[in-house]
Amino acid sequence: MTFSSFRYLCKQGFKNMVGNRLMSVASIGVLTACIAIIGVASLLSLNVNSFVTFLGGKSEIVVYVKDIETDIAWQDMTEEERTGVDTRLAERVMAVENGINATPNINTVKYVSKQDALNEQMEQMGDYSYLLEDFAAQRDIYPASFRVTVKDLELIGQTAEDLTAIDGVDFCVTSQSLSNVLLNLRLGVNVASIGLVAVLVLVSLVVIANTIRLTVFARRKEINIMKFVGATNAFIRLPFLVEGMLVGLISAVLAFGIISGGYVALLNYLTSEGANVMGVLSFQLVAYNKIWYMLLGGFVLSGVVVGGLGSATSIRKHLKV
Amino acid sequence: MTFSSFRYLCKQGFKNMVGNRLMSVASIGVLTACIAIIGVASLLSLNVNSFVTFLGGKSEIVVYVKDIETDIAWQDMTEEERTGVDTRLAERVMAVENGINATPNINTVKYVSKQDALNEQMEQMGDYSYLLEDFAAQRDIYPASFRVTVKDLELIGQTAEDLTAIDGVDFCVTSQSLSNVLLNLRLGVNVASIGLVAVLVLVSLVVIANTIRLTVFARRKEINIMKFVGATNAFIRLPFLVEGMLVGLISAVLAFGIISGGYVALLNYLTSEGANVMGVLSFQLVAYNKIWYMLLGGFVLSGVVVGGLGSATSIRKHLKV
Amino acid sequence: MIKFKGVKKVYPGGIVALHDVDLEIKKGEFVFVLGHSGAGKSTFLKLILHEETATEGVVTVNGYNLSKIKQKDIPYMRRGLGVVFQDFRLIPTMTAYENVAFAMRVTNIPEREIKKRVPYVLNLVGLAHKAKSFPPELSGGEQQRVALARALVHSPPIIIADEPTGNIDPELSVEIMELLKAINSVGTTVVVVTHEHDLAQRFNKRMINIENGTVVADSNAGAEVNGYDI
Amino acid sequence: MIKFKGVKKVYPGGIVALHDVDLEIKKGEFVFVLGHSGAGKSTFLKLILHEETATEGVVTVNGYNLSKIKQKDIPYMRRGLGVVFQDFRLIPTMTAYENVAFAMRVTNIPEREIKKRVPYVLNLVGLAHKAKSFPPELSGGEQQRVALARALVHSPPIIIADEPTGNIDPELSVEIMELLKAINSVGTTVVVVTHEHDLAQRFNKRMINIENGTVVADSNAGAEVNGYDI
Ligand SMILES: Nc1ncnc2c1ncn2[C@@H]1O[C@H](COP(=O)(O)OP(=O)(O)OP(=O)(O)O)[C@@H](O)[C@H]1O
Ligand SMILES: Nc1ncnc2c1ncn2[C@@H]1O[C@H](COP(=O)(O)OP(=O)(O)OP(=O)(O)O)[C@@H](O)[C@H]1O
Ligand SMILES: [Mg+2]
Ligand SMILES: [Mg+2]
Repeated sequence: MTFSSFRYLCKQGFKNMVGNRLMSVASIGVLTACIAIIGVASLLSLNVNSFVTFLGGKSEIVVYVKDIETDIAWQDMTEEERTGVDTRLAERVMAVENGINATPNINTVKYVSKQDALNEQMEQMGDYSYLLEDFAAQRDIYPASFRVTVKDLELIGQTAEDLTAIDGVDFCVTSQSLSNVLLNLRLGVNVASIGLVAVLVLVSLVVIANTIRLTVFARRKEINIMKFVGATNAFIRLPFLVEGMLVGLISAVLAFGIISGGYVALLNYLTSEGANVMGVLSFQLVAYNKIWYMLLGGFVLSGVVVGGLGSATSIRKHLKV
Repeated sequence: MTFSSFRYLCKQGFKNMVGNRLMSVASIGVLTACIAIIGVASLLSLNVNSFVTFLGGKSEIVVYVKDIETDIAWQDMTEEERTGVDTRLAERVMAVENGINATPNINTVKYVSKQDALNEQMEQMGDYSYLLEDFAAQRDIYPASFRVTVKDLELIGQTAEDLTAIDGVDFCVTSQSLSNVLLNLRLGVNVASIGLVAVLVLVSLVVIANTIRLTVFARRKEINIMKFVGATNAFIRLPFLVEGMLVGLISAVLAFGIISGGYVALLNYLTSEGANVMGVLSFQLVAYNKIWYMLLGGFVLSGVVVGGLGSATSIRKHLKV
Repeated sequence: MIKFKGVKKVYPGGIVALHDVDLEIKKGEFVFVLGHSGAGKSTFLKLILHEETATEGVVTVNGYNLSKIKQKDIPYMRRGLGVVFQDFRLIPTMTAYENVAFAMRVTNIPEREIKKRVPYVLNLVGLAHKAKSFPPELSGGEQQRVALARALVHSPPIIIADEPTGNIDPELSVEIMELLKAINSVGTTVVVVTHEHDLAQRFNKRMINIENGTVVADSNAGAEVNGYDI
Repeated sequence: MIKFKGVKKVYPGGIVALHDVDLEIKKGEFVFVLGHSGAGKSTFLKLILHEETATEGVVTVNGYNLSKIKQKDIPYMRRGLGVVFQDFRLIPTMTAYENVAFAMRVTNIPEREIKKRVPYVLNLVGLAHKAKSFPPELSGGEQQRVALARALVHSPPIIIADEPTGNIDPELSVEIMELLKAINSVGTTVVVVTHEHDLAQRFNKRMINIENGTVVADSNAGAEVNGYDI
């Protein structure tokens, strides 16, 4: 094929798209709808994953440090003895901290002293905190602990085991800050969301394939005539390829516009009502400026590939004359 | 139109569907996909709503009954004095219970005595419950309360106000059993799910409309010829109507099969892994035997209406010759 | 039956296909319409059929004024016509039989009658053995004869044929013209567009000669017609 | 250039359209193919074009054995033919100019040459003024002439025309036949299917007469041909 006929065929593809207005509008409509669906599905899954990561960041392992065992109660100790116990505890805490830092899958580590623990508990008890006031003077009520967040939530069990094995650790408690309910919910939501994405992608493919087949079917005569005039398959296919790619490109851009608009509107809505919906969760949807180029890129790529290859391949059967 | 020609036209519609195999397969494919999408969306929204109702059932208002004010501490009272206080408290509790039962939007009411409350708190403190043991003998640590569930979660704020206004009520605390996080999450999920359903329905309509337009477009010549032979619009339209309805019916049944299969498989999966996913939530997806007839009915109705009316109306423009 | 009064037809793009056409075709007439390629013959028929509408003037068919005809009356007006189109216009998804039967079905004729009449007409045009073939399986001449059968089958008061013998050998053409003449002799109005001047002349009927969009000659039986030297 | 050896064509459904066909058309010949409607003339051409394949026997065109031709060679074989189809086969979404130019484009002829040649050929068939019209905006005869222009434009060694004058008046038909004769005189092989026996006889060329699917007469210049009485 010479360059001039290549240029001609590309131009022809463009002309066809403009000329077959009804078909173009119909297939752009369908393709836009399908890409938009896939977009919704991906955004859903993206946000669910970001939510899972968020949960991961919130899900703590509380590592309790073993108290120093003494024969005498704290109250009955001399000042000197108390300093000795404190020093030994401080050494143990440091050793545990080093052990934690050497453990894989650790994200953040926060130290909670015995006094911090007591204060926290008193705060939680609210009106009834006076009950603990008497104990405030005592020392061993609550042990010192580390609040550890993990990188990969899936591995939290293994990580807890690793941490328990550290010398000087009494025991570990997982998921203190978020209820177990929530932790299990995200599994359910994630399964459902992946299922939904899969179904939607499948449906879109069926719809796109059939639409392109219909479009080509409506022009089978044209293809047939070209064959009888001596056109090679490549020569006939190229304008369809270009047309399909253009239809795909336009659909991608349209779908991008729709999805972007919708997503930004949703973000705005959630921010305006933020206190109600997302405020308490303190979870934010993935920011628009972090994803728009991925969306656009993905849409354009899939639109052009599906549109172009779709039409080029579905004329194959009409080329066999 | 006579009956015999009506019968002929219906038969013709059936024949057309069989004859235009490519077009029928393509449009059945698209329609099935779209109905299936709408089905997925409805099931999603159905389950989200059932989940919301479930949350409503779990969300409690704790109504604290004002303690009887006395000048002497419980420990220092005589047995007689204690009985007097107990009797007055019992009367107050009964009055509050009547007040609660007279309040609208109440679902279940459960009484928690002062002792129950103490036991509960001790359980919660786990290893540190010994701290409270000394207080067990005391009486006024925790007040008596009612755990009230509501029918309509949306009105929980109003109901809490109504309950606070009852004579003998100290104060009310809402959502004790489920974290606020969860309560707010369901609003977010519900908004997202309704949005998704709306988008999917819209997309499906675009896809269906365009597919039907394409199908009719591919047969515009046939329609045109019929006009020139003197066929009335009704005469031309009827076979298209029948064909469209048949395509819709077949698509509806196919979509029903797919969705039913998928849903039952999901239910089975969730039951088999139940302990992990749904066990903790103790929430069940809506049972299949409660919805299949609604699904089938809805699918068939929408398939037949969309298919029939869709093709009948989109030939209109080709009838103007 | 058919009346043109000051008719002009301009196609989009400014092409004047017909102008200043005034003529009347009476019930029971047999008329040949002659003219060069692109003269406006098919346009003349398209106006009668309300496939195109006159830009100026009035076309009247079977009592219907086509400038003012209501959308819902158009099918009934067309049932009064039996048309052989130059490009056949057969429905490719129906057999030859069904294509012909269709013209009867639209007028709600009972199935019993259709079953008698359609084979008879297919036989008239020599296609009884092709009743079950679909148009793409028929030769050019066979398709043209199916189109003719469809035009005759419901015994319309007017038969209009655009080059009905363009794809048929001379022997068969004569037979078909004889058939049309026979149909005409029982009172049916027949309008035949043809470029086969010889054939027309053999039948000694009225000839309307269109040149460059206007009627240049309208002669009865055997009158001299200009523009042909064959 | 074209050779049939023991060719038989049976369509699905058992219709024997051609049988026992043995003939050869040599380079530079001018051949008329005659026969009644449905005799098998178009089938004969469809076999040459590899639109249909022979059930039995061998068809050879321009050195290609069509029973064994590879899929990828078919376009190149077809470029050696210029065909006027009985049903025209114009692309409705392209103008007359583009329809004609298309036959040159497929062979990668430079645009410069296309711009010179296409208007020239359109002028030859008398359609220079309709270059920008789309097929549905053309009269029957005009469409047929666009199809003819497309067959001529890339100067193929063989020209095949299926009833190229079926929609054209006798005057113009003669002109077109003269055109084909002129093209033939510079060495192009021409095969014309026609039912216009008169026209064929005027030109005093080889005539192949097909009846009921077989060649019943193959005569040179002016030889007597059976079956016609006009
Ligand atoms: N839809 C249209 N748009 C524009 N021009 C048209 C249209 N239809 C026909 N014409 C032009 O109008 C003129 C008359 O066309 P018409 O079909 O009436 O010719 P005709 O006499 O039937 O010719 P033929 O014998 O070749 O069929 C022609 O020049 C043709 O190109
Ligand atoms: N695709 C097909 N399937 C079945 N039968 C066919 C098919 N094409 C043609 N025929 C039959 O084969 C026979 C020869 O057809 P063909 O088209 O070759 O005739 P023809 O000589 O060109 O006639 P005409 O002059 O009417 O065009 C006819 O009886 C026709 O009905
Ligand atoms: Mg015409
Ligand atoms: Mg033929």
